[in-house]
Amino acid sequence: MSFLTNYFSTIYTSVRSLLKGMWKTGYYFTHHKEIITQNYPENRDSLNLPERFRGEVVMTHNEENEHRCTGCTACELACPNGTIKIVTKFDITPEGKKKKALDTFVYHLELCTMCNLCVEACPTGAIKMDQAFEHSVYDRRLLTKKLNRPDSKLMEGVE
Amino acid sequence: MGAGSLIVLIICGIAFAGGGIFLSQVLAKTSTNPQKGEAYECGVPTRGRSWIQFNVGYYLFAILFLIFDVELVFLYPWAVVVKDAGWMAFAEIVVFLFILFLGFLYAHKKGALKWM
Amino acid sequence: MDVKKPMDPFPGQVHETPGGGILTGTLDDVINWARSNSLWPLVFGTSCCAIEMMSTASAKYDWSRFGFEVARATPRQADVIIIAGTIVNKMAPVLKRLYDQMPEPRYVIAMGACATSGGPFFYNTYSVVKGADHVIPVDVYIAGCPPRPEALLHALLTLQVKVKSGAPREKITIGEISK
Amino acid sequence: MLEEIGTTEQGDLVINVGPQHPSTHGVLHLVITLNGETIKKVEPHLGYIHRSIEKMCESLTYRQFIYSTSRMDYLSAHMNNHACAMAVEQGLGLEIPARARVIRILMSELTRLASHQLWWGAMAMDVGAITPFFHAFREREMINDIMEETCGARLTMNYMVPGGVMFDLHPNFQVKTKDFVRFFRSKFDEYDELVTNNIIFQERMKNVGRISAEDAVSFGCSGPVARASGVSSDIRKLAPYEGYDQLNFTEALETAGDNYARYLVRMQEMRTSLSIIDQLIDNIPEGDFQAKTKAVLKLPKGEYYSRVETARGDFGVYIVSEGGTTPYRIKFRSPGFSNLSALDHIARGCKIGDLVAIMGSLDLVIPDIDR
Amino acid sequence: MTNEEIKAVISEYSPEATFDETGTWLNVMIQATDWLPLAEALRNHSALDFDYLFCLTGVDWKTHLSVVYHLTSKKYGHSLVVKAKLDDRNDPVIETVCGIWRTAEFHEREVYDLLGVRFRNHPDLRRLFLTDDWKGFPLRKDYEDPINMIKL
Amino acid sequence: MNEVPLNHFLIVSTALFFIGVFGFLSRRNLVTILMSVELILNSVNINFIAFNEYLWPGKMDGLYFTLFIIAIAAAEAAVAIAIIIHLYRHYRSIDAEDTDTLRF
Amino acid sequence: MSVSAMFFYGLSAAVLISALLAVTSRNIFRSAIFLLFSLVSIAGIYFWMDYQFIAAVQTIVYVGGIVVLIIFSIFLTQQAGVDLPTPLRGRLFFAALASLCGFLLVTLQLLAHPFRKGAEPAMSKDMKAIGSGLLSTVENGYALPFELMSILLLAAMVGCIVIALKPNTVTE
Amino acid sequence: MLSIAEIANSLQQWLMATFSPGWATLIEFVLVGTLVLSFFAFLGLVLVFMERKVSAYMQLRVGPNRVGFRGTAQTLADTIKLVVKEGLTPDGADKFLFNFAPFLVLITSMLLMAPIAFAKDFQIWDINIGVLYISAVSSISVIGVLMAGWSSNNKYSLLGAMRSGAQIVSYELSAGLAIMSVVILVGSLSLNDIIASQQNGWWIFKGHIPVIISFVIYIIAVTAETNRAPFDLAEAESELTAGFHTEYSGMKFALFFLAEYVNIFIVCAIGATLFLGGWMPLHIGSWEGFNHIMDFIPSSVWFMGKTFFLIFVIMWFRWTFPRLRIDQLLNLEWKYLLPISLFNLLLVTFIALMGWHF
Ligand code: SF4
Ligand code: SF4
Ligand code: SF4
Repeated sequence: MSFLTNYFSTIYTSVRSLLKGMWKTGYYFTHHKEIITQNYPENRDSLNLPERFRGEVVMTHNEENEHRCTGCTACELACPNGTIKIVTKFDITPEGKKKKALDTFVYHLELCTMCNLCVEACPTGAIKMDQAFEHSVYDRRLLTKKLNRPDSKLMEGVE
Repeated sequence: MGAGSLIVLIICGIAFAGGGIFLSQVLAKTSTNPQKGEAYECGVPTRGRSWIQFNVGYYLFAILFLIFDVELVFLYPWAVVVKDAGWMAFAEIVVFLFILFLGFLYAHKKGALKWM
Repeated sequence: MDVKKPMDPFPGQVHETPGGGILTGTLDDVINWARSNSLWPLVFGTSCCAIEMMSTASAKYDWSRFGFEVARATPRQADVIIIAGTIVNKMAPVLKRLYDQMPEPRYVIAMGACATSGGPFFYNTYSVVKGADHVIPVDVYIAGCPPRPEALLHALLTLQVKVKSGAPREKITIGEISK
Repeated sequence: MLEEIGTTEQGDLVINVGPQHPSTHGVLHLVITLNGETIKKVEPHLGYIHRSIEKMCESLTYRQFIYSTSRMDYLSAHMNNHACAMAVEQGLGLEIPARARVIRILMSELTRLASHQLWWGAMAMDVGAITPFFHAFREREMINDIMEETCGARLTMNYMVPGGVMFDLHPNFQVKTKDFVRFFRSKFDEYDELVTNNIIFQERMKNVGRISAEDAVSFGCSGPVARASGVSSDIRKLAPYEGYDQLNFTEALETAGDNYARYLVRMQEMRTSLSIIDQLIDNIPEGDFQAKTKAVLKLPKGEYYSRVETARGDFGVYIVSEGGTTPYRIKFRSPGFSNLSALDHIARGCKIGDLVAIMGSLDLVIPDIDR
Repeated sequence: MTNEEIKAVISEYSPEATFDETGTWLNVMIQATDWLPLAEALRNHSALDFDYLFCLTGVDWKTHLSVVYHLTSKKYGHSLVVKAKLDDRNDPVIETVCGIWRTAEFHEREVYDLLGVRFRNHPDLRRLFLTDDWKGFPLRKDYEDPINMIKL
Repeated sequence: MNEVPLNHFLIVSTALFFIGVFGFLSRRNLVTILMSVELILNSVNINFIAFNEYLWPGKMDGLYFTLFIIAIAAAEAAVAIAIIIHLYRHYRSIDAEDTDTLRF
Repeated sequence: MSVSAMFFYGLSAAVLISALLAVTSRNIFRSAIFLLFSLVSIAGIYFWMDYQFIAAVQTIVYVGGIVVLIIFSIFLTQQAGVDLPTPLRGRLFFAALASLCGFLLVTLQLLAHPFRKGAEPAMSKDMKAIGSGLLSTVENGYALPFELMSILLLAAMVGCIVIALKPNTVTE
Repeated sequence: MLSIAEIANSLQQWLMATFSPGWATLIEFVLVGTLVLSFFAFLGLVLVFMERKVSAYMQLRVGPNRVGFRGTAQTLADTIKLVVKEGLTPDGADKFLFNFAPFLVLITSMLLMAPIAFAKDFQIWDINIGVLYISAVSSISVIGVLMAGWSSNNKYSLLGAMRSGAQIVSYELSAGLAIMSVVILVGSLSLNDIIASQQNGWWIFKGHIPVIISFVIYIIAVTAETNRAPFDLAEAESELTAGFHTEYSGMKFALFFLAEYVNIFIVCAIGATLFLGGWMPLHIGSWEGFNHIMDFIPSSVWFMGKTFFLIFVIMWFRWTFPRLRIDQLLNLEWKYLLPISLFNLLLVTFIALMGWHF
């Protein structure tokens, strides 16, 4: 007899456990307020990413098209995987002296791991992380960027 | 409609599948490369042949199924008339099922229903 | 049909049936519309980016809204490989094989720095493929390590634009985009 | 590759599972020998994601190499970084501020939760239930949001640096974490109803994939895999670091050693992590979040080994320094590697379906194994 | 068991062993040839009972190689680091410990793969991570691979 | 149905019967032999049904016989397959030639 | 010829052709599939003759049961992708000759023999009639064979289990 | 009230009046054919879409919502895509069987449409052995699966096919026994008779607990027979990648996919017919007013409503439960379902003979 009771109690408990699971999914099926989906392309304008989110490295420029990068290559050295290439040139200062200055800040977005080490290393705060994340392109050469804007200059007073 | 509908349905099936496949043959672009025709096995070449003997643990189930299937076939005519035929039919089927159930118990006892 | 720059206008908005719901477009338009809206990805993730790919599938980002959720485990039924993660030299033949075994038309998305260029493992490693496009042709690249789920969605939408345009992979070159 | 014969014996079937397979959680390649549906042998083939991180780290400075470790066990990215930071601090003899310690613990426990949630979903998916996966990700996304606010990334944070953490906590952190803990607690029942108590799930898990305590030790298993066999192996208890010894928590132990025990251990660990967070979240000390360090770090000649308990077990960093700015040799002891080595032992005699469940319950992260 | 006691026991089995106590754990330096008997002793000696090999790795010291074993005892909780020195860089050989700690099988394959240390009597010594036809041992200091490896 | 004479049924069934015989004689593989036997049984069934329909339409004995033959055929097939599998395990072959030393 | 008769000849052709393919195909799996076609076509003939019950039984037992079982046994015992060895030429010849001769002989006999068509009115063959005939214990009832059937099935089941399970206890 | 049956009848009369009988029949056949084909295709689209939406809502998502109006064109896009996708045949495959298998599977599910009563007096063919016909034809589809799995020359396919073979044949037994319990109560195999017998109440209400047990067993068995989760071992994605149709692509895969969903529809339709009264409206004893209101709802709506409810239940299973292992699956059948349904059969007979049902 114990065999039979066993048999039926197994059936009972199994069916119960299964029904409980179905109850749960049934609950979610009928309660649409539990849905947590965000509509990405529509919510693009209202999408608020946390300000610390690291999407890419950018160089800040002010209205006069000036940046703060002195071309010291500290960021290039700090970067673990050679994402940054600083090309320097020699500017003639008003005093007529030659001075090393930034020519091109080459940034390989396709290599960057968003580790923030370059930003930490920069002594002048010339670069920062930006929240842009829509980097999809058809050709990866487009991901190599030049961060300093054309004709931009070093900001006054930044050493 | 009568039995002719079966023919219609069969033709429909052939037309549907054939038409679809034909359409796809016409419209789909194709490409060939040496690896394309090989069997897919998680992205690595298959080892050995795929058509090999295969130790099917299930053939006993298939045998048992066959026997129960025959039993089922005999049950259908019985089921249709049992309501009219009364207790006699009931008794007959009880005997019938009982004998089969013996076999079932035997299979169970012998472990034939266990996985091999 | 001219190829739009992926960013503007945003690719996600073009979603009407061709011809405003009535199938008046040419056959090609219909086909491209169907293809672009039914990109079934192959379940292919090698490392960290695969987790973000899962997040994209998950409820919060839900790529099923675009019809991408039918992730197939076999390349025979998939339309797009999302290379989510690093490709190393040992894996490269496998990837090639998977790509080869896919039926036409097939698309490839390189997700993350690793698949795009080798990323974090570009220098001083002896076993990493420096970009999946050395192995198979890639349609869309996403930068990021890992890219956000939204970024992956963006990439898929970008791919949709491309598929809709009907232009073959070779045609969309750097020159045509910048034009 | 050697052209092997498909059948070793009559009726044996040699079949590849992976490298591209939905249930290998990455690119593990298993060559399994089947007799019917019963597994006779499992032979793992590794290296499909071997990225030579150890070699690479030899040319990275002590600040730089940490980031690459978040790419190994990406589900325990914080803990990996933590171990590396600790090894470097050990070499420098650095004392880190109390606030940084607490932040590190909090972050580690949150990561553990996120990792276990993902495992839970993936585990259920492996045995065929798909819905739990999405439910798990709901909670996981909350953690990701918290992480993102403070660390700036969702998965590979690179938040731990030698001397502390990179940023201070975000002002919202406490509120959000408390919200999350409350929410998650209320969902535990749901987890039980959907998966734990489900009879099919239990049948699939119980008495499958058993590993005895001796074998677990001999195979070097750690983390939940070892603990499910009754082997105490929680580094947080055995060799407490960062002040885990001042916290009040118990190590989750089971004795059955089967899939279900591993499952229960992880479920228990989630509760433990929640209680640890509870204990700390209101008592975050004020102060610096980072100790003062030199711009260029140089470790004195010697060898340093630090261990942490990641979501998968005992993670170790072994640094050999010759006194330069880069490590001379670095070795990451990954928990998954040892756990994987037991797979063949565990899986023999099981069905294919069991193999999938076993792999799910071992919770392998292949890049962590291959490095 | 204190370090002193462990030292005493070890010295019994391999008298040439030298010790180093600067790190967290006791370090034992031995020659590769002495390793197998010592390993057996470490595992089986009732007072030592090092049953848990949690890390096995190798280091290339340019002049020689060494294999490093991190051991701990689940019972007593003490740990030990054993460093076996392999003098011949061209053909480094050491006895396997697969039979003692089963986890060693994979770890030794890894060390073989990356550093080229041959483990004698290993049941299945093949490349683990790299392809079978890979040339060289990448974790050696003199490893060069101009094709795959881009130097920064 | 009445346009088809009974003879045509019988010819079809005869042809089927001898196709079965042909298979039975020419094949050496036990499984194919079994298949041939099934064909033979089926040809008999056709006959039964045809006779029932044409010669004794007022009775159903042909139908019942067919029913029982099918059932017996199934039982026979089940046992035959069991034997074949057993033989295969013994001899690693199911060639009728190899297994004529049938011992059990 | 009416449409209806055409169906019969079409089905008969299908039966014979697929049967012939089944016994001559060298790929054993294909053999099984052709056997399936043949059996289904026979079921079609029954259907056409309005013996629906028998047609259904034929499909259920043969297609759902026997063919599946045969396919299983093929998987189990055969290098299924390998073609069977060609039968010996002589053997083939003799088999063909014997069956052809037999066929001709019987056909000639058949054509010569006059069959008298039964005169009684046709009986309805619906399920009720079949069922009551099967269960009736009076004359012309099939109750006894019906019960015997269960014993036969029991015997077959026991036999199969005994035979098929034997190696488990002896060797392997 | 305009019912489908009337339309069909008047159409037939018109045809008969306008054309000669032969042509009329032919045109009728063509019409039925087109109707069936479009219904078939439409069913596939709707069911796939339904599945995606059901799964989405259970998983806290919204599901497809951007293609067409609220995503309704999503499955259309998928279908067109599949049609224009390359359908390749592996080199090693047995080409004839590989290409034939989808046909077989599709034709079987087509044939199964014949006896289903979609609405009052609207049925392709009222076969008098209806139920038996269903079991007979559906047993052919297993051959299609075995054929597909074997001919692909792929180990996963082979394993999947074997599994599905064992599974389908096993569960056919309990499905048959569950069906039989209703047959016993009705005393006929014809689906029309079965529906007619439920005039004053559905069997699931009239038949006491044994019929409810039969119903549950039927649902479980057909879930297994159609290879649906939690019994989807034949295509267990996390184990065998895609099971028996691993090598199929493009249109051929689409046909399998379609056949799967149509089969679900059919078994649910049968289930609704047997246990829930088919197109019979819900009638409660002597509540005349209530019954009258119920009669007002068209019979096709009743039928579709019941069928889709059952389909929803089967989908509900899929998105809730983990998958069984193959031995557990067979255990469930042979240790639980089969003995219970045998015993249940006797119970039903007993009830029927005692006249205890209503
Ligand atoms: S974020 Fe990291 S990887 Fe990117 S440029 Fe800066 S340092 Fe380099
Ligand atoms: S960005 Fe900063 S660190 Fe880099 S070169 Fe310019 S100033 Fe130096
Ligand atoms: S790009 Fe970054 S996140 Fe993605 S796989 Fe590579 S290392 Fe991992």
